[in-house]
Amino acid sequence: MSSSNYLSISDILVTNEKVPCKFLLDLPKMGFLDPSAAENDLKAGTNIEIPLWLAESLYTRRPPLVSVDLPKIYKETYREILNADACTVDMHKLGQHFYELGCYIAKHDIKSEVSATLLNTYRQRFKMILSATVSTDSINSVQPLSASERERTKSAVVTERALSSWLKIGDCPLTTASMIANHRKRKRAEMELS
Amino acid sequence: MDTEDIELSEDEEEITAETVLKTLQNAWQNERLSPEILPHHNDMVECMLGQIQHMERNINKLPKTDLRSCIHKMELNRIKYIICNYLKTRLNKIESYCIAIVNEEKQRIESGTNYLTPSEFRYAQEYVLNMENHLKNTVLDHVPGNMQTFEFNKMAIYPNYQSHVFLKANETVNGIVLEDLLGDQDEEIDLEEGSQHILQYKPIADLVKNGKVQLV
Amino acid sequence: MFGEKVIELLKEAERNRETIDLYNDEKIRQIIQEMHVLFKMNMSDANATTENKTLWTTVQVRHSALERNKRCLLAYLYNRMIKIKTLRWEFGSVLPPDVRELLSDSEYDWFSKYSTNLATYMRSLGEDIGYSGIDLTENLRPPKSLYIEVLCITDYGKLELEDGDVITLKKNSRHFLPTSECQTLIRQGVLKQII
Amino acid sequence: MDPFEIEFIGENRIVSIIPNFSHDKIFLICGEFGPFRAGLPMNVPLWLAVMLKQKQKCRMVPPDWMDIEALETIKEEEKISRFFTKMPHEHYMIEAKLILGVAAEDIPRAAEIKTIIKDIWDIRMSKLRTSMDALMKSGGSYGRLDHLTMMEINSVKPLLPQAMDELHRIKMMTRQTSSSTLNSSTFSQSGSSQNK
Repeated sequence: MSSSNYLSISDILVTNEKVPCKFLLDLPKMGFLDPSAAENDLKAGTNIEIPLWLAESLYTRRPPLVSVDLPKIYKETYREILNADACTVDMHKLGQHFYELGCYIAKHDIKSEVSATLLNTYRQRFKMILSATVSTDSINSVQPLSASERERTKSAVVTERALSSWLKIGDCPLTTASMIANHRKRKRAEMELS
Repeated sequence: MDTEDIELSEDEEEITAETVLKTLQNAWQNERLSPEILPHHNDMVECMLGQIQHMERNINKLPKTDLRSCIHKMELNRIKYIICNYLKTRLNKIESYCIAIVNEEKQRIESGTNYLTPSEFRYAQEYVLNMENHLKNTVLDHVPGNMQTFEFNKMAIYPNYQSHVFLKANETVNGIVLEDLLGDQDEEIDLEEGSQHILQYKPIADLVKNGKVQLV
Repeated sequence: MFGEKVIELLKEAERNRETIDLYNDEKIRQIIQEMHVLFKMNMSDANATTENKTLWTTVQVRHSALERNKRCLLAYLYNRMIKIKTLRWEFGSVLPPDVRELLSDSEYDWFSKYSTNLATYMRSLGEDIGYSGIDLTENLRPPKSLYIEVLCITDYGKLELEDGDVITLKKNSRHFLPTSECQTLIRQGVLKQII
Repeated sequence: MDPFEIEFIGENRIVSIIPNFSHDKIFLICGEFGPFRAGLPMNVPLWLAVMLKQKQKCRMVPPDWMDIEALETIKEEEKISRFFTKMPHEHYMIEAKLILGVAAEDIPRAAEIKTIIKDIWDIRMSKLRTSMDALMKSGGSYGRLDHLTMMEINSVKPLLPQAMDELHRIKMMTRQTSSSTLNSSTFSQSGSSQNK
């Protein structure tokens, strides 16, 4: 989970996720936001999914233009599943940005239970990731991970490998710089294709 | 190496050089492990560079195959590694947090508590300027009128003071307050000499700067 | 209309984190063009708000979209800047032509300025004590031994060592060299350390 | 930091060698060492010891702690104790790896010693994983880690501190007290600046 600064690409992608909204007022000339409507204006009462950044901008108007509903992974049914055993959930399919989006969406939960579910899920799945990094086979056996979980696992595996190669090798080898190596690799691949 | 040089380093510089090296190494370690940029240790870097220069001249007087020459060269390589890595780590932070660092540094310079060396500060200012120009040339000058400003406030990236770090206490420090976000029961802990902890950087930032703890 | 194009651009950048892609001049132009369209719509609707107050909200929504596009464009450029910085540290101040052509002119200009600023900084190191500067792109790994064995990956040509010896680096030739003098060539992929 | 950097730090540790040559004191920046007297034990930094050994200029003196009985005791204690026990020193694993790597013939029963040290390391590493999970469960914002060595601490980076950072971020952002958890710089939503 990277920081949510203005220039962060991952935060931009998180805030691009769609959330269900209900329009509370008419919005002239914005009919195109609803693919199923043919009218020019967007009518009060319309329920559609829009990107989070737009939803937030409409929600913070005074008075708010929309009410934001929770995406299904944060709703009661899923909260129960997650609280019972979060490790059984396919985050790749259901919550590519589960924690990050959850942080933004929590305030729209009237019961304010999302926060606890996020923390609980994080802790349960932390253990799963922890044991997955010890051996490479177990990474494939766990339920698919969310984007940030995959990042975390990847870097933990890098640490694990660095340590085990340190234990084996005496020398501290120098290698080709990574951008240089990757650009060569890409060039070779491109040449093979053409 | 001629005896005169040895006498000199023994009487006047030897003890200090050793201490300076140790301090520089700790500074390097802290710089590597702390989220924010720390006050510079330019005097120590320069002292070590002086030592290296002095030593290199002497090594050149020795036959190439002399055992001492190998040993000294190896030690110099070790010190050069620390210096390069230390300075590079600082440059990386300066680049990542350039806008925030330049702003904060301007205030620190006024109060005489600057963290950057003059060269680092020049580098940081030039870096921000180049970044601003590049973004203006490519995008900002071409977008609609009221969108063209380079918004320093939005563009500034800050180090994460809330990130968790590992530390070893060099001396006992009591009463570090750990904020409790969920309840309102803040916790207070003591750092006994030699003990090790993982906790947020923010409450111990000053202890890193005054040497009471070492990041590990 | 509401920033889909710019998101494609960022997704592409997110997928290729290890290399830098060709600067997408065409797409950037299209996005900026779209921003001008949105802006014009807003200007005319803003003038009409005196008759139709509800239009004011629409203006604000479009404004949010404009701000969002600006943020995305800046993030795209900024993240490329970071990669270009890495190019300077890895390839040095002269880029190979096939890498150079991935950058826009303005980016190449930024690269040169970055390079100059870095060189000025490195030259200033130790100048008070008569030092001629330090090259921070060297001494990258904790030193282990003074000499290492290396294998030459490409036909490089002659290399003059500090002690005046000249050696020829030919593909597949093996050499025993001072670590400090072959670090850069290893980083550039000319030599490979044999362990 | 990568393991080789921690090793670099550990290499400053002083160890004993028996040189096979004689030489006056050497004045290094990190201190003075010698005089070297062939056959007489003396102290040098670990990096220098390794270098001399590689040049076949010395024998290594086994460190006091590299002793089968002592290590067996440590291993048993480590197994029984819920906590991490105190190791012979901060860089035991680095010293073991380097000395047993270049000078196994100088250490009596080197192979057995290597095995025991590896056992101790493994026990501690698996304990470390259990403690990480426990730390996260207990709140995940603070932990005391006495007696862990720098190399061991390094092995949980960036996973553990990052996870703690992320728990903190979730707590911060979902705090109910603050009505606007959204940092204004995160979103682009300043419609009010229009037509100023």
